Amino acid sequence: MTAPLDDDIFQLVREPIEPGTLVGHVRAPEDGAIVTFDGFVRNQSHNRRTLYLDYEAYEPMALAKMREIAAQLYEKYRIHRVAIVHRLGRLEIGETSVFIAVSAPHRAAAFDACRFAIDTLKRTVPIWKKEYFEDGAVWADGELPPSPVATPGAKPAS
Amino acid sequence: MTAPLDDDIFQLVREPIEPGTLVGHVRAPEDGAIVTFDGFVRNQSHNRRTLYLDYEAYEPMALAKMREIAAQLYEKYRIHRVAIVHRLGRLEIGETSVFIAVSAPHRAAAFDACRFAIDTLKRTVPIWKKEYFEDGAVWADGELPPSPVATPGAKPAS
Amino acid sequence: MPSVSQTVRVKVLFFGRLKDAVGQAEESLDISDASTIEQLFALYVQRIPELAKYRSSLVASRNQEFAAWDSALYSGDEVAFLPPVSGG
Amino acid sequence: MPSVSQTVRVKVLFFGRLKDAVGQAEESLDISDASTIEQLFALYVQRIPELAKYRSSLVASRNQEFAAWDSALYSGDEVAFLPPVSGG
Repeated sequence: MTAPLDDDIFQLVREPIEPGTLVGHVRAPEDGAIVTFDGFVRNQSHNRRTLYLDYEAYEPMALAKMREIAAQLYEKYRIHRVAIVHRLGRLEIGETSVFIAVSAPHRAAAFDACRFAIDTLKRTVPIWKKEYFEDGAVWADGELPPSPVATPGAKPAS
Repeated sequence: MTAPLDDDIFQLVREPIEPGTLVGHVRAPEDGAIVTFDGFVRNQSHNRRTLYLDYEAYEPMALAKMREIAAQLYEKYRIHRVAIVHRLGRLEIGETSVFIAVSAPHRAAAFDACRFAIDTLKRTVPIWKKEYFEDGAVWADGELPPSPVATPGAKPAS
Repeated sequence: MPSVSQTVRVKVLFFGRLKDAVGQAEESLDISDASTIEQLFALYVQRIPELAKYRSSLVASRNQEFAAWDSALYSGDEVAFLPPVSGG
Repeated sequence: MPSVSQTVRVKVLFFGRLKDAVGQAEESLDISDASTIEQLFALYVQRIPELAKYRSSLVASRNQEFAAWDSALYSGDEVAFLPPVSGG
């Protein structure tokens, strides 16, 4: 399936995420299913009470990686549209940090694609989360993105 | 995990479904993930242009089966809350016929449970859809629920 | 006293294409006590022969729970004949 | 003319715990042309020895694409050192 990335939404935002707007954007009469993933701030982490979180991103690379995820979705699944939005800055308990919506003619593709999107985002999109507790703050343990081992074409011909 | 079915939502409605209200209901500070499935009326079926649909249900049994699905979810997955709502009556193109929201501490359980819920609903909940086309109407092909083969305790002892 | 077959009243529901074929959504019917669901359906086939063609694509319920066709019916039972479901 | 190692300017970015350790988010730095990302990181370890402990948990990017540590750097390149990501 070709990738209508121009109709998709990839955003890093500093204001509250509005799921309704995003779902409305991916929704079309030729679809029949939308699956969404809403990730939001839990009130505890490893049994410590969380006060709030602070997210930062390598913004241009993060947006590029979000587009790459969508391109993979179109290659792998028969979907119609995608919206991927991540919030940055300070987030309070219960606030949405990431929202993904995928529309498709049929539900299996929508489920598979939405899940692939969030799983891949968590491994490859350069975003970091600092967790603030009553007795201090720590950068959350995360996942190391796959690192290239060779450098094809890294050196110039001359 | 015990089943807090009393905090869950199981509804058959004749007015438009409002996803925001349902998502808000399943959302809690101890969660981190909500997965939703939104099934809505496609503009075509088997390459015929659909005008609208009409849904009917065996209502008390349908509600009981929706509760049974939730009970299965709590047995199988570590989830927090569930909302399952199906609309009945006439639905126009693009309108939501079924909406399911599942909250959980972690995303894998939310995805698995939401998908299990809609897959099971489509096999076991007594709801029927009549499709109206320009040249007539047909009851949609559906899935035959699993039929019991024995009748344990069907006859009285006397 | 003579031995007679006792009759009981059950409620019968039809849905989807079956409702269209029968021409009504529900009725109350007197049947012999402990008739099976299969026997009840046969009464309807006698009345409306075209119903026979639906038999293999139906499941039955008794008191809002899926039930085997050899389930016996008693006074006050609610029976429904359910075509393949197409919700969602 | 004497053969000298040409220097080029690159932009270096730090994120997350590495940004805290370095004490800044980015800087421009002059390095020998065609230095590798590994050599660039070694310069920072010389300046801030505690950075050495992060090396095994970092990936690097060059011009906003993940890059091998032996990638060579040229004038104008943007390099970033990325701790394990924790978005979502």
